[in-house]
Amino acid sequence: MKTAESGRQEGFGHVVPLGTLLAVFAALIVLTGITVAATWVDLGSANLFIAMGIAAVKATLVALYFMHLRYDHPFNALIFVVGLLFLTLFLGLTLLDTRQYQPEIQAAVENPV
Amino acid sequence: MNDLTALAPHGVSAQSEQGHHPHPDYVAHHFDSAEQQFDAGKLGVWVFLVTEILFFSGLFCAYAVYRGNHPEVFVYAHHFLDKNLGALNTAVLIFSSLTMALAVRAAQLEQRRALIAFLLVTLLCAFVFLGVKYVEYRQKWEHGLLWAGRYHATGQESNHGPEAASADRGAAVAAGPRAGETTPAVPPELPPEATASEDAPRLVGVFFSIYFAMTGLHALHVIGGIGAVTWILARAVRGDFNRFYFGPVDYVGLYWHLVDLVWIFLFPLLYLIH
Amino acid sequence: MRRRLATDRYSYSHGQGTLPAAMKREALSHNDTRGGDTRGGADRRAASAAQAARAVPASRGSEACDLRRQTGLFAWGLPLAQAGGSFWLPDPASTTAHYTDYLFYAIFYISAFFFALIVVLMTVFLILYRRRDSRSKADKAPSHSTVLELFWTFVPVCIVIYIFAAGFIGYMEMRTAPPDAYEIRVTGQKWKWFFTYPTGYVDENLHVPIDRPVRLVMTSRDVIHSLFIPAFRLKMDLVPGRYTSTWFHAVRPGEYPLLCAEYCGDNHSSMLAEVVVHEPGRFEKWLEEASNFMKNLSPVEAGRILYQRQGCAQCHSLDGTRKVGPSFKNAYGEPVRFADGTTAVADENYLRESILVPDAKIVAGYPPQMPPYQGLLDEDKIAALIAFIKSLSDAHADEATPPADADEAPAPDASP
Amino acid sequence: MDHSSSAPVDYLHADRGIRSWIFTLDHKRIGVMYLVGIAASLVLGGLFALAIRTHLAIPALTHGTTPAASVPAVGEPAAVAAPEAAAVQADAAAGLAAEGQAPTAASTLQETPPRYLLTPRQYNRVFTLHGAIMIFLVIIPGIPAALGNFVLPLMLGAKDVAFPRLNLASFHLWVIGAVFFLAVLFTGGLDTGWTFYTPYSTTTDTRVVTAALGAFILGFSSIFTGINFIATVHMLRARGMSWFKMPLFVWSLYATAVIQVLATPVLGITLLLVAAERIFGLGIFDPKLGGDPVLFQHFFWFYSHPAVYIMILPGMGVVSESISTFSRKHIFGYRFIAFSSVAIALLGFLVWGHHMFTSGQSRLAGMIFSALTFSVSIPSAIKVFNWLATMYKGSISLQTPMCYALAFLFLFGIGGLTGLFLGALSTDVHLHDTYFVVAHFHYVMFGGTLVAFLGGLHYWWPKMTGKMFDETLGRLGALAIFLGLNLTFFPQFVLGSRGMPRRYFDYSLLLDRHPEFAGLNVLSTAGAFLTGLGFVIVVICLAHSLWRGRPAPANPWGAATLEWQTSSPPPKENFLRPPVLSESYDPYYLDDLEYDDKTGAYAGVPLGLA
Repeated sequence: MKTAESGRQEGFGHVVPLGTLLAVFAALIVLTGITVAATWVDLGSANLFIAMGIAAVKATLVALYFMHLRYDHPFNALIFVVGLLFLTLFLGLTLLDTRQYQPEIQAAVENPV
Repeated sequence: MNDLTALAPHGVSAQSEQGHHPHPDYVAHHFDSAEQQFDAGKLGVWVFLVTEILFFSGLFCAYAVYRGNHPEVFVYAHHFLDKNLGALNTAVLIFSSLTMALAVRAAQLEQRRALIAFLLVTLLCAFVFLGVKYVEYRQKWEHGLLWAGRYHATGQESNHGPEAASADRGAAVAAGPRAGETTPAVPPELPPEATASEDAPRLVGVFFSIYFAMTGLHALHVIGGIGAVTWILARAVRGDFNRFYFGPVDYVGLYWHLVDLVWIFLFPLLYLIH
Repeated sequence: MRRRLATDRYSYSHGQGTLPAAMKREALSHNDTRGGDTRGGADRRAASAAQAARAVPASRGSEACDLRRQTGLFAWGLPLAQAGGSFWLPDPASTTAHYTDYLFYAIFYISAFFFALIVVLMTVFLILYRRRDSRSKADKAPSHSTVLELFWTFVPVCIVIYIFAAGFIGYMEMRTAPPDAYEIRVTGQKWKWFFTYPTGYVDENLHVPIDRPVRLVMTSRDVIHSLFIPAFRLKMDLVPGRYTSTWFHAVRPGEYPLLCAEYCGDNHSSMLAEVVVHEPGRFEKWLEEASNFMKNLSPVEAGRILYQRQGCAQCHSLDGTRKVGPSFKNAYGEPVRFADGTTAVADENYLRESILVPDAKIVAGYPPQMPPYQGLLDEDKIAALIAFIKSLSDAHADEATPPADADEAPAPDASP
Repeated sequence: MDHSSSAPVDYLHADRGIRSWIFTLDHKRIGVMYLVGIAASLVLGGLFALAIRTHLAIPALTHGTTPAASVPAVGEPAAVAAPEAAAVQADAAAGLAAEGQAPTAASTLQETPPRYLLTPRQYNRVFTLHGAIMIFLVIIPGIPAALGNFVLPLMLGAKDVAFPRLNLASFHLWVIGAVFFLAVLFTGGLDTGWTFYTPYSTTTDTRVVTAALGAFILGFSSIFTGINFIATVHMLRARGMSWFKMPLFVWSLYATAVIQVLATPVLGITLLLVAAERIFGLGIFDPKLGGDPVLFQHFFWFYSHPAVYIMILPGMGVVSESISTFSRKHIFGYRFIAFSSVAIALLGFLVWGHHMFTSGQSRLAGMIFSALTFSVSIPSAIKVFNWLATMYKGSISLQTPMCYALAFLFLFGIGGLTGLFLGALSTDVHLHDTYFVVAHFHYVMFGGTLVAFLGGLHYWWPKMTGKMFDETLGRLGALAIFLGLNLTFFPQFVLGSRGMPRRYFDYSLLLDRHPEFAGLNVLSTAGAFLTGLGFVIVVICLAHSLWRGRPAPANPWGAATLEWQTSSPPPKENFLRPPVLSESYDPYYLDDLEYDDKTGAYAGVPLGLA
């Protein structure tokens, strides 16, 4: 490793402490366990929201600690959030429309041409 | 993936360190300082990650549309997916995310051997992940649980193909290792109710289309990740990184975490349907 | 292939108003008798076709067209000279057309005003402040004024809200069919329209009553098409695997073009049909007559109509020329070589099988493009078609008549 | 800027040899290479356009006249056929309606020679490739990649874009994409329209997979440019250049980059799914396998509407620069124009459904999309009014770039306003998929973006090549293109509103009822040739300047933006010393620049530039 010429001047970019990384890892594994366990309990449509909730928590943990969003320039976090926003926009309006015209597809399935 | 920083040697660094050589060779000529170069690269990678998110958004949208409008298909079809392999894969990927994060940390602290070790473990995890995926795909291939055009599940003789035409086409075209359709090899670990319902819903082929599209594209990204990590490993061995220049390790790390992030959502959506 | 009802249909300027009264009556009367009494229909059509065929090429059937034809090398009739409708829009002929026309001209005048404003201001500034010696520099003028900005944000917002509202109200009217609408099913396939009437009768033109709203329930057999009737300001796609619906209520008898507006392949531009709006009370009579053409006509003539209406004409010629499919001329009774090398004599069973499941045997050198008619044609329709094909082969022309006459189909067929 | 004798070598002569171009990392050379590639694609696309227009004039010219060589009715029937059969035959032969007239053998599947220029299959391939080449190869990369790559770092006072190698990769991907399109051209063409609508695109026998992969690769080229510009604008602005001291062209490129990054990936996945549909029978869009074709339209238009803003925003940026510079006046409402660019970029993502009002989209979605569509028209209106306010009390000189800017105002005015007809629900039902739409988007894309591209090209030509072009030739070209454009596309508005659908190979069957279609189509064809002539004049003017143009001064137009504060053409490192801006610097404050008759250039250093 070619260390920088000058002395031990601290490099930039935040070094995530080892403890935090391991803690986050443990949390992720536990959450995976929970989400798998949740499928044995039948709560109807709530299951989807629970699964998505847990996945969202895991995703935020990865993003904040593994991907340094917590320590970096906030603009990077903004980029990430904007990406998710446009994802939901695309899904939302498309879902709205496809759900509206679904009966017309069902009619064609029942008595095809 | 794409090495975002240029390493042309010369150029004037405004906030130059006192060293005799003001502009170290790892800072590109058009950047003023290593930190500016690092921040620019980080910004570029985050923008690239957004394009990846929106690239997968198409498949998430197809998933949402077909699950929203045909929930029974997803409930029926997900029985064919093996939850345990899925969970194992999730754990493998999360672990590889940890080792990647540790690798980035090692690069920042100029611990070269640790960096190389963590990168190797990450690669290993990636190959394990692909191995598990191969097992799953092979299992589906054997039972004909393929995408809509090729769907012809064995073990259920009912006309589960959306239309006779596609089923014939599926049968006629289903080359691949299996002999005829005679062996009703219903996957052993299927819960009883999965085989009980004889008439699979009309769109079950579309579920597998979405399943293969999502997991296939994700697997391609894992392979891409393997390529990138190997490139970083090679440069680490060559000793390119130091505490002022560890950008590439961080960027490949970010890309790898995103691939893990996508799987964190894929796993419950495909495997844990209730 | 340009689909025309029959050779003798008159086509005249789409607006009824333009024709001298005498000519209109004559065109209309002919229009109805043509469809109305099918017994004589075939003969009448044959006669008028002959007359038209011999007619001098330049002169079309209707005098109105001739007048315009003679006016120039080609029809330069710019819309201004075009009677009926306005400069921008063709003659409206449905109850909901006024929504489109009203909003079109509202937006037109708004746009014209703002466009004129922009162009006038631009030219005035250009002339007033052109660079010249006495004016080599710009005058001192503010480079920012929030009031002005708010003004030319607020005004456009109000205008577009009005435009949206008007557009939305009209749209909901156009897309909500009245409950008592007369339902006709429309099926589109590559380059042909099929209109299925409640009696199960299938025609390739849209005949509608004038005294009732008509609801079209539409789907496509292959790719996306789009039913476009400019005179009714109506357009709706036909999507395969799904039903889409739209409605209209015609206000004036006459014939209006029906076009395909969504690109659908080679003959997208000739996928035409006619909307024939009948006089009050005439529609039911027409439908009743047309529905049982099978009963009224001899099998060979019924077969000929089926040949035209079911799309055979698209790909099979009658005079031996090769098209998408083999020609019907001298097809019956002759040996046929298939793509897989085997050969067989084209007998009745082969013809029936080729109609129902065309892909079973493909004639060598022809693309397997024929859509299956399984479930679309019932037994006596197939018999009629086979009789017609037999009549086209010189060697076996005589055999065509006896067997088909035996089983006179009593009830009007119910299947589409 | 001292023009000392030992002025550094400019970027064109800094290195020699083809390798120094193909593997250059210099944003200026990459911009020039893009310009050459885009100009070639524009010529190819333009030739297809002329083929289409020539083809569409023939039905008008030959309908109703006795055709010259009257081909005997094909297969004059022998004994059996009654006139009925002859009529049916004429009908079966497709083409001309009138019996007795020689039936055009222009029917699809027959091999007899077409009476028109093209057979239906050829026509469908020509209009598809015209669309695909013009959109994916010319107008999407157009201003951002050719002019943007060259000018953005200069305007920011930077040495290069943030990721030079990514920039070169973007150009190489553009070349590979172009090769894919050429492969499509030479191996059977594409006949799905540039929109790839399924199930037609999944059932046709033309080269859909090759074209889809070509567009996929061009998508990545566009994404890389987007990433580069965002990072450059954020990280490499000159010292002292705050966000509101950036030129408006940089604002428009930034907004464009945001769209490129957020929208193009969705096109990528859509095209991959179409290719998978054809290769594997994936079934997501194929109704026979349970898929939904309208879902494809949602996927496609989620990219393709923002794509039209990728096209127009940089054009608006060029116009903002030109109008301020040639009116010798500070731009009016700088912040409003800047924010309207970003507003258009974001609102552009909410409106894609207005392409699908009649495609089976539900009424609720139609209502929502129509309402949101009108929100996008407001920022465009703001920009136009601000440009007019800039010209107020200016000192306007009609030099070539200003001619193009004013032509843009006129043509984009018509293009934008006719968008109102298509945004309102009840009028769109009548006008959708007719020539009204064709005229609308040509006015906006051709009259807007391409005219602005030519304006920008002339505006920065001295900076790129170090040569001044001849003013009269330049203005003549602008005038010819302006007149040609109006003559070509205004008649199409009338064609469309009177009911002529788009993508029609032959309208002779409609001529009985709509004789005016003939005259309008011939006018449009005449216009197309006039526009073609205009382009020839532009090429002559610019080529002439390369050889016999007088050397260009650093600041020929007297603008205060940074690219004019370095030599023409600029050195490899762009600036001898990186510019430092003080608080008083304003990119549009032009009063410190005096025109010097002797040198024919503007001398003086803009206020606040050290």
